[in-house]
Amino acid sequence: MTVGLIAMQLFSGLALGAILIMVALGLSIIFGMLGIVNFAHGALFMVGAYAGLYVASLTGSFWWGLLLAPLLIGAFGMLIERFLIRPLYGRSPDDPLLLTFGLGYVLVEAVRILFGTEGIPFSTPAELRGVVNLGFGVFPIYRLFVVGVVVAVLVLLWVGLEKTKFGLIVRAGAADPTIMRVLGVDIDRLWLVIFGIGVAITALGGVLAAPMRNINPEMGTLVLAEAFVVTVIGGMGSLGGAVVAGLLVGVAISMTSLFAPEMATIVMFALMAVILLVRPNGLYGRALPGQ
Amino acid sequence: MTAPILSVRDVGKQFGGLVALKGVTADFHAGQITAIIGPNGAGKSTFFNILSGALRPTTGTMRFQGADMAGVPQHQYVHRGIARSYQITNIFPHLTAHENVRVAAQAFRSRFDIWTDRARLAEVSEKAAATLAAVGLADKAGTLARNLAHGQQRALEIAIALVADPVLLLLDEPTAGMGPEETREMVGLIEKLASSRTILLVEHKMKMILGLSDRVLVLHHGELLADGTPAEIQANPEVRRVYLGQSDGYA
Amino acid sequence: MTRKTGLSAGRGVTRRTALAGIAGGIGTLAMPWVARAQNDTIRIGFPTPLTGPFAAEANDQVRSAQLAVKQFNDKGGIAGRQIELLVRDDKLNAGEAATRTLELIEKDKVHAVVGALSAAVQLAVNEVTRARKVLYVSISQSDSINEAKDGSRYTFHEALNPHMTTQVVAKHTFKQGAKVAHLVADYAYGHEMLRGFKRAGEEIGVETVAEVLHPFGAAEYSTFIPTILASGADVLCISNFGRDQANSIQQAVDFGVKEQMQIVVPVLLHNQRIAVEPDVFEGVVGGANYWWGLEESVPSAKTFNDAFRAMYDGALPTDYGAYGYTGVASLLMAMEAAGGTDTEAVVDALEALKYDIAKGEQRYRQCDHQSVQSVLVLKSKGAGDMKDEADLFEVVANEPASEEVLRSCAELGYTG
Amino acid sequence: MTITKAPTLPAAMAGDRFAPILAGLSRWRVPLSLLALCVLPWVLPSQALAVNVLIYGLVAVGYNLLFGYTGLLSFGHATFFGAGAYTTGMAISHFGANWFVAMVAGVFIAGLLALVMGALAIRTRGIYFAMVTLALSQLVYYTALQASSWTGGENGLRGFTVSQLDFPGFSVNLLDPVEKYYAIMVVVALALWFVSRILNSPFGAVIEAIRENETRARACGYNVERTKLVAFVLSGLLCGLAGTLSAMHLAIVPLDSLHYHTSGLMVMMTLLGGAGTFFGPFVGALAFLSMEDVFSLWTSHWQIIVGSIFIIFVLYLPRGIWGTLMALGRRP
Repeated sequence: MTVGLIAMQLFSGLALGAILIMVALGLSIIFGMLGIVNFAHGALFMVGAYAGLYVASLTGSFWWGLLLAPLLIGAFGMLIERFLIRPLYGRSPDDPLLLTFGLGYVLVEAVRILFGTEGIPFSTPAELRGVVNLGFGVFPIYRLFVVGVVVAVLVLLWVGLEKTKFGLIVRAGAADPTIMRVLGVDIDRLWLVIFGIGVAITALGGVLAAPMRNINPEMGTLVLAEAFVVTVIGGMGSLGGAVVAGLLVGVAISMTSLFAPEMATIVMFALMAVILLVRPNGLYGRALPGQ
Repeated sequence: MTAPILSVRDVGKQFGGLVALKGVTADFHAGQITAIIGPNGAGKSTFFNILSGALRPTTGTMRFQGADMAGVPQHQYVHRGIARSYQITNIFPHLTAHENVRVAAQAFRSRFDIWTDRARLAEVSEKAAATLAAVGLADKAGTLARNLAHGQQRALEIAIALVADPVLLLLDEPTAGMGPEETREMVGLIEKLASSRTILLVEHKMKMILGLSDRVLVLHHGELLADGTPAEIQANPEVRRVYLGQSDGYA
Repeated sequence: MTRKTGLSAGRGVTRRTALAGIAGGIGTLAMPWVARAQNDTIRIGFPTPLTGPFAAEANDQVRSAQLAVKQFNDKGGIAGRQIELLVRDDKLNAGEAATRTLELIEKDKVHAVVGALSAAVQLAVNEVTRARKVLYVSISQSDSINEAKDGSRYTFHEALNPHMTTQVVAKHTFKQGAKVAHLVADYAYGHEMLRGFKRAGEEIGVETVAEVLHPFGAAEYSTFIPTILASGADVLCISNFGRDQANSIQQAVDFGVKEQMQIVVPVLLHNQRIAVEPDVFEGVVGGANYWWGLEESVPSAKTFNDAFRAMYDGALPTDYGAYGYTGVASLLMAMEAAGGTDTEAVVDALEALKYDIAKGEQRYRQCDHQSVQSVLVLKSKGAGDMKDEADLFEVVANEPASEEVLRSCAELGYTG
Repeated sequence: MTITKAPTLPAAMAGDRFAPILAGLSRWRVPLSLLALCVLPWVLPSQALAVNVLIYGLVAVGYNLLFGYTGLLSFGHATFFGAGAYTTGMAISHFGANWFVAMVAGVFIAGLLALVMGALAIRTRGIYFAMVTLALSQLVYYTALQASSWTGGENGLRGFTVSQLDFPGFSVNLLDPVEKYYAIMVVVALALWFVSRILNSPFGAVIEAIRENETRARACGYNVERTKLVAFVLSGLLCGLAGTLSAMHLAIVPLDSLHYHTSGLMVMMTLLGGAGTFFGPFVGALAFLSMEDVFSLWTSHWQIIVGSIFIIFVLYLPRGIWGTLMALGRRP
């Protein structure tokens, strides 16, 4: 148990945290802004990975896949919102949760029909292969790249939400849609775009994770659990919360892996249970309406 | 003068930095109708929530029928004899009007009995039917609460509180959103109720309050501005300046 | 060879796999397996996980099993009775498998059951069959099914078990005094493989320097790899199954583990190898029950491959697919010897059976009905030295069938 | 999250053409469901499926007591189903207990777990309540995975096959599918009658009031937290009972019975059938399991059909199969 190993473990924990943030971001945006619990989040993550694979195989370049797949699946997400989610606004908050539960089934099976049931290779792009020596240990370049993309997406989101007019409308729309409707803002179109952005980010997560975890129709199920744990610990609807929670869970998993590696997944759920019992709305979550 | 059934000493409430209510002291005697008035944000609802146990006061004490209410859980208040209706209609939408009132009445008869058929609690059901009739909803017993008209829902709101046969009945803007005809009916009902119990109500309709209540409390910025008979309140210059506006007001 | 992006190098354009996927998918869509049970046909129940992560292996097993049935039907069946395979989807779920097996026994009145692809599922099927004295031939890896508390007169195990696989693989990869690290999936099957490797390691005299248990079905291994790299091991044994194997090896390679230590797996899974790029598995050594490359040295492998190619237009059987063939074929041979479907007679015939139908001499051991069979040790080829897309592995060794690699009957709880 | 779902309580509706039928339905709901159960094994493709419908129907009805009637969406009820099954199995295989004692122990342990999980979870509300129950139930799942010497870990629990139930004067052969079906049906029928009593009891009125409007229920003098906890434990006991029956039926306890996949299954069945109705969950279990059984024979891609049907129901028939039928019956 050298200091180098602990430092390495902490670093890989933070890197894992970045991946967990990426995985949870789409879910947190859609719930935070629209109050919708998206149980098809894992399936959309997987569909994103397949889209990245398909575009990369057509264009022959990983980078086109990374760029186009999120846009394609984001548009697909808008279709989902327009035809499946919009009729549910105003109804019981369970309905979107249950619809997306069924949607998850459909998406996974559709991919099985189109791409077959066994895993398909999607290798790390040549430029990002290999490891870099951090002094206290080696770390894959590709994972550093992923951390970089996550940071970029977070900065983009922060600037977009906090600094632009559109961001102001989005945040106000999330806070009180009725007043925004009165002020003449086309709420339906706004929610369409938000849902699209959430799904696009989820798909981006899929494309980024593909080289690390091989692509298969079932890769979404574990991601759904990870995303919920991070989103709930952070506090539903708080993007800042999701970032802190992602890093917290990442480090917790990596430190547990030093002493009791088999407990790595159990610690995720234990952390969520403890935090929810101490702070019933997560770290930064605002109270639910009617609380 | 008999001992007050409700006495409030230096009651105050703070939400973080915001002081919603400060230093309210008053005694309330049996059989009296007391109105609580004041501009929006004066602390009326906060005071009402404290009296009905929905909020814990930050400072001060509240004694009801001689007992200190500190630490009493909210669901015990109605069993001690304090019932309230709500400003925003707060009923059981998908239950029938009769069931709305019956379930409130049942709280005094049994709460954790998972065996006997509730239809067998005949007197609870009859009491609910009687209370529904008292508020004029006898013919609507079988209708789902959410299908009732606004005025009928307000009446149901009061029936749910009334069926508990409270000693102290707190009515939060009972005539909110009602037309003149319905308001007159509601005032008649309140007068009938007052014969056997103490009533506190929050209202904005001045003519109704001055005609109906024996006593008026005026709250302003969370403080008790005035406490007296309707006549004294109308004459009080401080109240006129703050609440009834400069010149005309109600002569 | 200029390396285009990893995607298309060495695998042909991936579009082809996508189109193949579509064709394959629509094929399964249109081919229902519903076969109402006629009265005199010999019915064999075949629970297998058509949905879920092992759907590919399940499909391979169904195709091989149907080959065995076709071969016997073409010969006029058994005692004039045609044979029928009743395939049911057990969704890789033990509860589902038990229900499907109950249906097969109670409604379809099957004469025997073959199948199941995970330890938990086969033990569930076994619990239902042995209580009702129905013959069951299990065709996937598990040690528990050999033990007395789970075994029964009507239970046969045609697959390799973790113990025999790890003994043979260790024999060809561990060197005396080598430092060995273990990355193990934390569930029954993982522990069985670890126990096998450590027992073999003691006999050969290696030093275990790290033992990392990872959660079953984990997708992230980055937090486990630093400990392994820090252990300075020469050999890393990765004992897990299915997608865990592909994910853990992929991420180990990302961290440059292969430069420092030889990666060894108890079972080199065909479908996991083709789920990643060739360079990921390059140099990894592992055990296997079957590899089509055996046809150069084993005549029965050649006949099996040719029959498979003929029936499935040039396709080749995979490791788990072969189990489907050897499991069903050995059962049918026993039925033929017993001249019918009387369970007691068929059990006796199976116990006495000597068969060589795909990979050399095989027979069922008396006490725990484990099929004593050869164990292959394979090494995964790099993209460079693959003759064509199917040329995945080279044969390092083909350990002949013998009981030494099996746990003794006494140790398994069979007395006398 | 308090669900302001339109419960289609079969309470008598004044002035509707079908009112007498609905009134009859509600008063005679238990004998009617008993009749339906008797016919089930001969209507469905196989007795094994029929027994599963019984067991999952009971699980859904037990779960609906909390979800449809009290308005609490829990994602951790697999814990009680699994605990009931595991305790029964372990009592027989490790302690050699007789089957009746083992089943009683199973229901008791499930109730105990429900008391602990309920006490912790009821401090939260809405989606957080669902997440706390999910997290706590996953902890139980991983504990069972680790304690493999007791639970058989990933291989599931085996070795407690009960082939015969002995009663004074007669005995039931569990290996015979028909005898097994009717033995389990008797237990399920008793449980249905018990649930019907609860829903008709004063307590039944209180939990519905809490579903409708928690704050007003508290103002009416009900201890909301304690009532929710009692409902949570009752629902846990019923799911535990279903778990013990599942152990007797399959003679194995798969680890999957504790996984949130099973919790999700309960939610789906209850909503497909119609939350907040008495028959709904049972109809949901019947529909879901039959669809799964039949479709999986046609194609290995049956999940796309089940998923699509579920989406259609949520969009156009939110009251579920039975709820919609009830609503049609009411509208003149």
